[in-house]
Amino acid sequence: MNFDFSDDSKLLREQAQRFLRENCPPKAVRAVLEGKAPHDAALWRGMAEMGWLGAAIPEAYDGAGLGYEALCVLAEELGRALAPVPFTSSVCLAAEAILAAGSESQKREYLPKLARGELIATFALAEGAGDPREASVHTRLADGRISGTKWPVPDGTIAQLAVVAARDASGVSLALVDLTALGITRTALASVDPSRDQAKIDFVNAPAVLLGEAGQGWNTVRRVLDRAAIVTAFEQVGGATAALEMATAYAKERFAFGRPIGSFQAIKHKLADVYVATELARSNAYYGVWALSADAAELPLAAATARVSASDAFFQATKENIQVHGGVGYTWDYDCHLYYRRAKLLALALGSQRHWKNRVVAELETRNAA
Amino acid sequence: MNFDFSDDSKLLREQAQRFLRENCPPKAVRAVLEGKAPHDAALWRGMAEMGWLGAAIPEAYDGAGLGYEALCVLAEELGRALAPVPFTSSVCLAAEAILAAGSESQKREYLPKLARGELIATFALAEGAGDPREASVHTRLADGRISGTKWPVPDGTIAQLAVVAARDASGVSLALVDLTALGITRTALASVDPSRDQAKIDFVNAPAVLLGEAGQGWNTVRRVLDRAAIVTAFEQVGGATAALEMATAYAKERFAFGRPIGSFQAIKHKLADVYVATELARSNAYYGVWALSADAAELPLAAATARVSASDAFFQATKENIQVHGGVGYTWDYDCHLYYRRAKLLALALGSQRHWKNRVVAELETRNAA
Amino acid sequence: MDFDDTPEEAAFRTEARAFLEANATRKTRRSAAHRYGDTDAAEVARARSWQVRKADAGFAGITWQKEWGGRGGTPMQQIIWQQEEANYETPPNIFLIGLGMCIPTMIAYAKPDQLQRYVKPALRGDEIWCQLFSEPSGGSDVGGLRTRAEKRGDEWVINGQKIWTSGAHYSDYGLLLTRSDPNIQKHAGLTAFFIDMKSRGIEVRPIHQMSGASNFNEVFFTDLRVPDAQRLGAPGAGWKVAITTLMNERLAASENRRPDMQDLIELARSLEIDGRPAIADPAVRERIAEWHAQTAGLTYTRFRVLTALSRGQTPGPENSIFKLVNASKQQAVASFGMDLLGMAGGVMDPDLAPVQAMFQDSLLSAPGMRIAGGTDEILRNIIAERVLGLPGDMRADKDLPFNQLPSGSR
Amino acid sequence: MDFDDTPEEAAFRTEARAFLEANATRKTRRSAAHRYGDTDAAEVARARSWQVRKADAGFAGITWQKEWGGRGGTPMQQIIWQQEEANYETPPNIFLIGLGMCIPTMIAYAKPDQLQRYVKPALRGDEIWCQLFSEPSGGSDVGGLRTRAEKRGDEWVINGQKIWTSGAHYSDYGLLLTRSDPNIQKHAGLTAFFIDMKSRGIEVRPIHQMSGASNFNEVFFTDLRVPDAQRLGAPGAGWKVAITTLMNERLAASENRRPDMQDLIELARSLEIDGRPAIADPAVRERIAEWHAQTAGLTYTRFRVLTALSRGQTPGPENSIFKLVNASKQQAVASFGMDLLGMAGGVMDPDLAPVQAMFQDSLLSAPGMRIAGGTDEILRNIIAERVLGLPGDMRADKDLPFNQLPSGSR
Repeated sequence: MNFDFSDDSKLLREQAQRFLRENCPPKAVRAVLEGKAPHDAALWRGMAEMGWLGAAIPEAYDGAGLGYEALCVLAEELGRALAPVPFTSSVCLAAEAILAAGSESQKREYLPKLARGELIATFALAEGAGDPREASVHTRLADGRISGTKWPVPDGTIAQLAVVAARDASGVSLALVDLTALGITRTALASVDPSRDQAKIDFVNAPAVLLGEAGQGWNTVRRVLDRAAIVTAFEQVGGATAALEMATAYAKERFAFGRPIGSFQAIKHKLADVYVATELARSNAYYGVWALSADAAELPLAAATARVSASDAFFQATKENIQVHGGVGYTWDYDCHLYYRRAKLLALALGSQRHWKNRVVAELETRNAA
Repeated sequence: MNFDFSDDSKLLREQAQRFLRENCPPKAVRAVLEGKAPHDAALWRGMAEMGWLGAAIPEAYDGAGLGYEALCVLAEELGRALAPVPFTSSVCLAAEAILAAGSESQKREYLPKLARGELIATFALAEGAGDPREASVHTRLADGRISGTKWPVPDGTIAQLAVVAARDASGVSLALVDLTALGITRTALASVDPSRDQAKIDFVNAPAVLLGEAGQGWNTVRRVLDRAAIVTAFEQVGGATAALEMATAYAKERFAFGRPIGSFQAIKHKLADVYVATELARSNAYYGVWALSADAAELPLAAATARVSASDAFFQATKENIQVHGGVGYTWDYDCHLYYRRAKLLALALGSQRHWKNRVVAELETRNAA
Repeated sequence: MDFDDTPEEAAFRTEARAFLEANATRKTRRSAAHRYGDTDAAEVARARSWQVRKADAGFAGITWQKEWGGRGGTPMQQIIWQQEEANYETPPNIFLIGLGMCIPTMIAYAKPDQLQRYVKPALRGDEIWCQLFSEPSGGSDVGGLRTRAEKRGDEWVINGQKIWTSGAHYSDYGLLLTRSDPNIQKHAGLTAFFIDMKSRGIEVRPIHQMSGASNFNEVFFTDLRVPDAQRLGAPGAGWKVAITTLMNERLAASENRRPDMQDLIELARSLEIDGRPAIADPAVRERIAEWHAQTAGLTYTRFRVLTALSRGQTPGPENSIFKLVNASKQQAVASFGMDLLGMAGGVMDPDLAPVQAMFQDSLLSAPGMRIAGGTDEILRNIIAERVLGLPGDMRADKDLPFNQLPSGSR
Repeated sequence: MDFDDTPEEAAFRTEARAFLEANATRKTRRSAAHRYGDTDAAEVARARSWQVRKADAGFAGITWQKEWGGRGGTPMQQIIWQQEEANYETPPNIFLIGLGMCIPTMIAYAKPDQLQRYVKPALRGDEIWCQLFSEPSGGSDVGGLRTRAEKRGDEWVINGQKIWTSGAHYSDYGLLLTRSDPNIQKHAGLTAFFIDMKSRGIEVRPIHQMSGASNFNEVFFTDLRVPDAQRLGAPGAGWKVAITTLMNERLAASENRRPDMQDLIELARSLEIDGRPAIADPAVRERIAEWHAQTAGLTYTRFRVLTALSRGQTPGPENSIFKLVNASKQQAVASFGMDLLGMAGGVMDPDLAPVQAMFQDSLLSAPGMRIAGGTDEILRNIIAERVLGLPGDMRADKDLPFNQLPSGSR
């Protein structure tokens, strides 16, 4: 047994930390948050040059073929740095969907461009309020044309390509849609976390190409969401760790009543609880990346479990980080709110806690029945 | 507006406190807990002599006719003293059921005896695991005979009379059953709180008399449970207050690391949270007794709300009381566990938190629909 | 226990309702939710105009003595007025700090001619007051403030910085707490003043909150000159003055923060989970029931407090319960409401997000509620020490002169 | 990251399994749940007999050096053994304190001839050891102990009382911490010994716990005479010895307390809510998912720790996480399971209460779990100070002589 990252992964982490310290300081996040751009294009280019975008894409498609351990290490560091880039959409959702369901020619067409960052893609699933659910897909697909409204679409204003879940004669299918084509209207949406792009996309008879077998789309959606949940759990654990470090550092330096506030048990125990939540989430994420790397049968349970603890831990860490900072923590100028916003966004983006908790139990039931 | 107990009620409270300090010290509770008797008969007689058992029974039936404010004051003090007597069963459940549904002759027959404590009665509803639910009543009633098994029946080994929910041709009805008659087997049950009697009662063609209209029994059950929930909320608030006082006193007197443990924020904030929960519960109970006294349309919502907060507050207060006491709090000889046991028993006796939370929302829905 | 008015109370309620009906619009659920945002000049003007109408009709200082322009009424009348006014659309009450805290402190410490000059204009909303206590060095630790006051002849020269000052940008006067002697124990070296906020040497800068709004200010003093006549209490007795002010902190008005329970129930009714209304989901019902129990518990606790107040008792530390419970509940309800929206929960467009994006707004304002006016932690200390009587924490700052106290790098 | 054994590890696992298969019975879900009750003489005898068989087969001191009767094996072998042994019905491990804490302390401080005398019998279960640190005056504050040791010639005379001593009634030897000098700072005046538990002057009284069981004892010393040769470390250096003992506190074994998640799921499957299986109720599912996430998180955290241990790292303060999370979870699961039973939840008859009344039992034992071996509060302090590096609390007991420390009436 060896329940730790490999030495290669550890080297990659150090490299990622160095790169992001330089290329993704808080002011880069604020630039996107304050609307100066929908994402940090320079950072994205840098990440492409480092080979990160194709970390888990096989070398046959111009990826680095480093595997999922590497992808998760990167996600954790991007989470820690709050990187304002379409990493999840393009790399964890769209590329995974193409890998899972695409024809050989589709893979050859798109994966190299995604790996090189020449193309940004996204995954258009939601149609307004609700958790991922096959019956909630109403967008229509017929005769190579797609019509309907998807919102929110993560990174929907910056992506050029979307994998869209739609309903056709045989059920739910996936389609590849060029977002720059005619028949498409994109509207940027106000969001709790403006450092990540969200859009509403109206499709009116827009050209669409089937991805995978007709009527089998939902299986791919579930597979892609489970896998993205694990990678996102690392992003969340990275963010939670950063928020805990911020709070801990502040509690050591800030004095009240003539002593560091970190010497008061109210602060101490609050941060101990955040530490506990974060470590449990980290351990569940470790199990997730093992399941992902091994493509194990336990993957759905591992994914749901990792996501449930990571979403809770990240939110808890960020809201208590504000609380430990007191008044200044509530100001725009301190970075506390950047983490808090991101925590809530990530906890919703792939479906709510309720949805994933339900999935945990569904998987436990299957197991115990067997 | 006057949201406080009357001066009469306050006098009654003082009287009750004096009486219980003398007649219901912890060692009286322990005697029942340790199996020396199924209830404290001397205390019960004393309560009867004080006129407490008929506090809310009209004077026409030899009660004191003091009303529900008085009954709730007494319940709070009995809760504080952990009185090991069949007060809820006999006074809040059985007597209320007879008052609500009994014929004039039934009232004349039973209420005076209940008020004088000559007769102990109980309310037999549960048939094993489950919350109060009309469909779960399977005990059969036909031709003046009753058959089936009820458990747990509170105070079931000491009561001489039971109001039993049973199913007959017209639905669920209530029956009065003499528990000393032939065809009845009573078995004492082990319980998390042995200071309160619980029994399994098997009825095999035992004689039974209809109480109220046939098929209308469930309406009476609901009415009686709602009303008992409010009185019990006071019992719970009394217990929570006592547990908080115990913990607070100990935290002031016990030293660790050269200072009172109550000067540590971990203890302080824990007890502040218990205080908050207890005060919210107390306020909801106040609203409950207003609704009870006024027989207001808001009674079902007031009852469910009062019960939900009181059950939570009592359990929280007692488990943190043990924690504040540390090791000694976990010993048999300290009184902490008496409160903890009682808290859990009371939180289940009229149905679980889940059941009552559901009732809160059902009532809110009705209101908002109107 | 009853909820009925006495005949006198009923008469007052009728009078209040008649005034409100004639002068304001009744609220509906659809009324624009009050945003906890900037109070702009137009809103200040509306607030002043409403205040003067209230004052003319005798509803501005209900329990104040007539000599100060009040009605000389009872605490119960005050409560009835608040209950009734809450049903109408009114401008934000920007006079609360002045009338609830500053002026009562003036009445306790200022000279008769000063009271003649300042009390009535404050009551009528002609002059607005703010309170200048908190500093960057210690939000929770008010006694640790550093703003220096140095006596020069008949004047004091003030240098330093205050923070979290509500309404400083539209206030005319302010109650200021300073350190006049750093060489003695921290609470012993404080002196209080009232100041003209339009004086030279005062700069007010709004604080940009994480929610995007600016409800608070930083206030900088550079050689501000204050006549000794504006001193309140003896030099060095500022802590006692401050306590007077803070004790007058009013029972937090029943704010009706949105989203409230009704908003949550409506949201749960409008959404589906797995094809059924969310309100039918037991997990949703459980949470709603728990928050309803808290909300109702606070409502009836308020009734208990109001009953005590109506008998002439003064509000005590047990009132910390209101904000302590509400702030965390507000944050949890906001987060939960967003969860109900699933993947769309993060969207804040008022056209797309249900109930005017109130849940998302609240997620971003609630963290401030857990801090402003006493953090959760300070409130629990207050309950533990002043209500339950638990011993105080060990103090690092008890016996040392202020300028020898340890201080951190932040 | 992988879960596979190396060939050497696989070989050891096969050997361990073969031994277990030949000498013990494999557990099933229906195996009588381990009750946390009294350990009687028969159980002690079974435990000794199991221990000697383990020792003979080289499974008793897997990582111990061969000179002490150990196998000289790797930490990973130790882990594999624990994993495998957990699948079999074995008597309670009453040697854990002796072999995990007392004997390692002896190895660090006792003389060679003493080690020759005591180590092997302990390993073989011929002699059982207990640890005598805690006192009534301070459960959390071990350094505040009062048991006096006074030197008289070549002997020490011990008077005082210990509490919470597991296994004192069946132990042969004990590790004792005393106060030899009350006139100096509290941690400086302590001295450690090992003692013969059968000596005159020792009285052991079981503590009756609220659950009804008696796992712990009070131990009273009345003029107990201990040869100076049984002193461990220098006089006054007892705190350092105690730290050695406590640092050897083993990574809490994966206890598999019942009811576990599987019990809860089975309970929820067997019960109905409103006519549907409780397991289908979203509120029930939500809670199960949360506890599963905690349980799984602890399991995988243990894997991370084991990986570190297998590389030779020593367990650190971060291991406080296991008991901290488990104890409260156990209490919450017990309470929740009882809630699922509705009105019948309070009944403890094993014939009527599902899964052998395990949920009710657990409700009564869980409060002790939150206290014994470090309260929740002490564990949070440890995480905050020793893992996160937050500053220590202010100390009232830092610079004062022990006999001048404030002490309460309890």
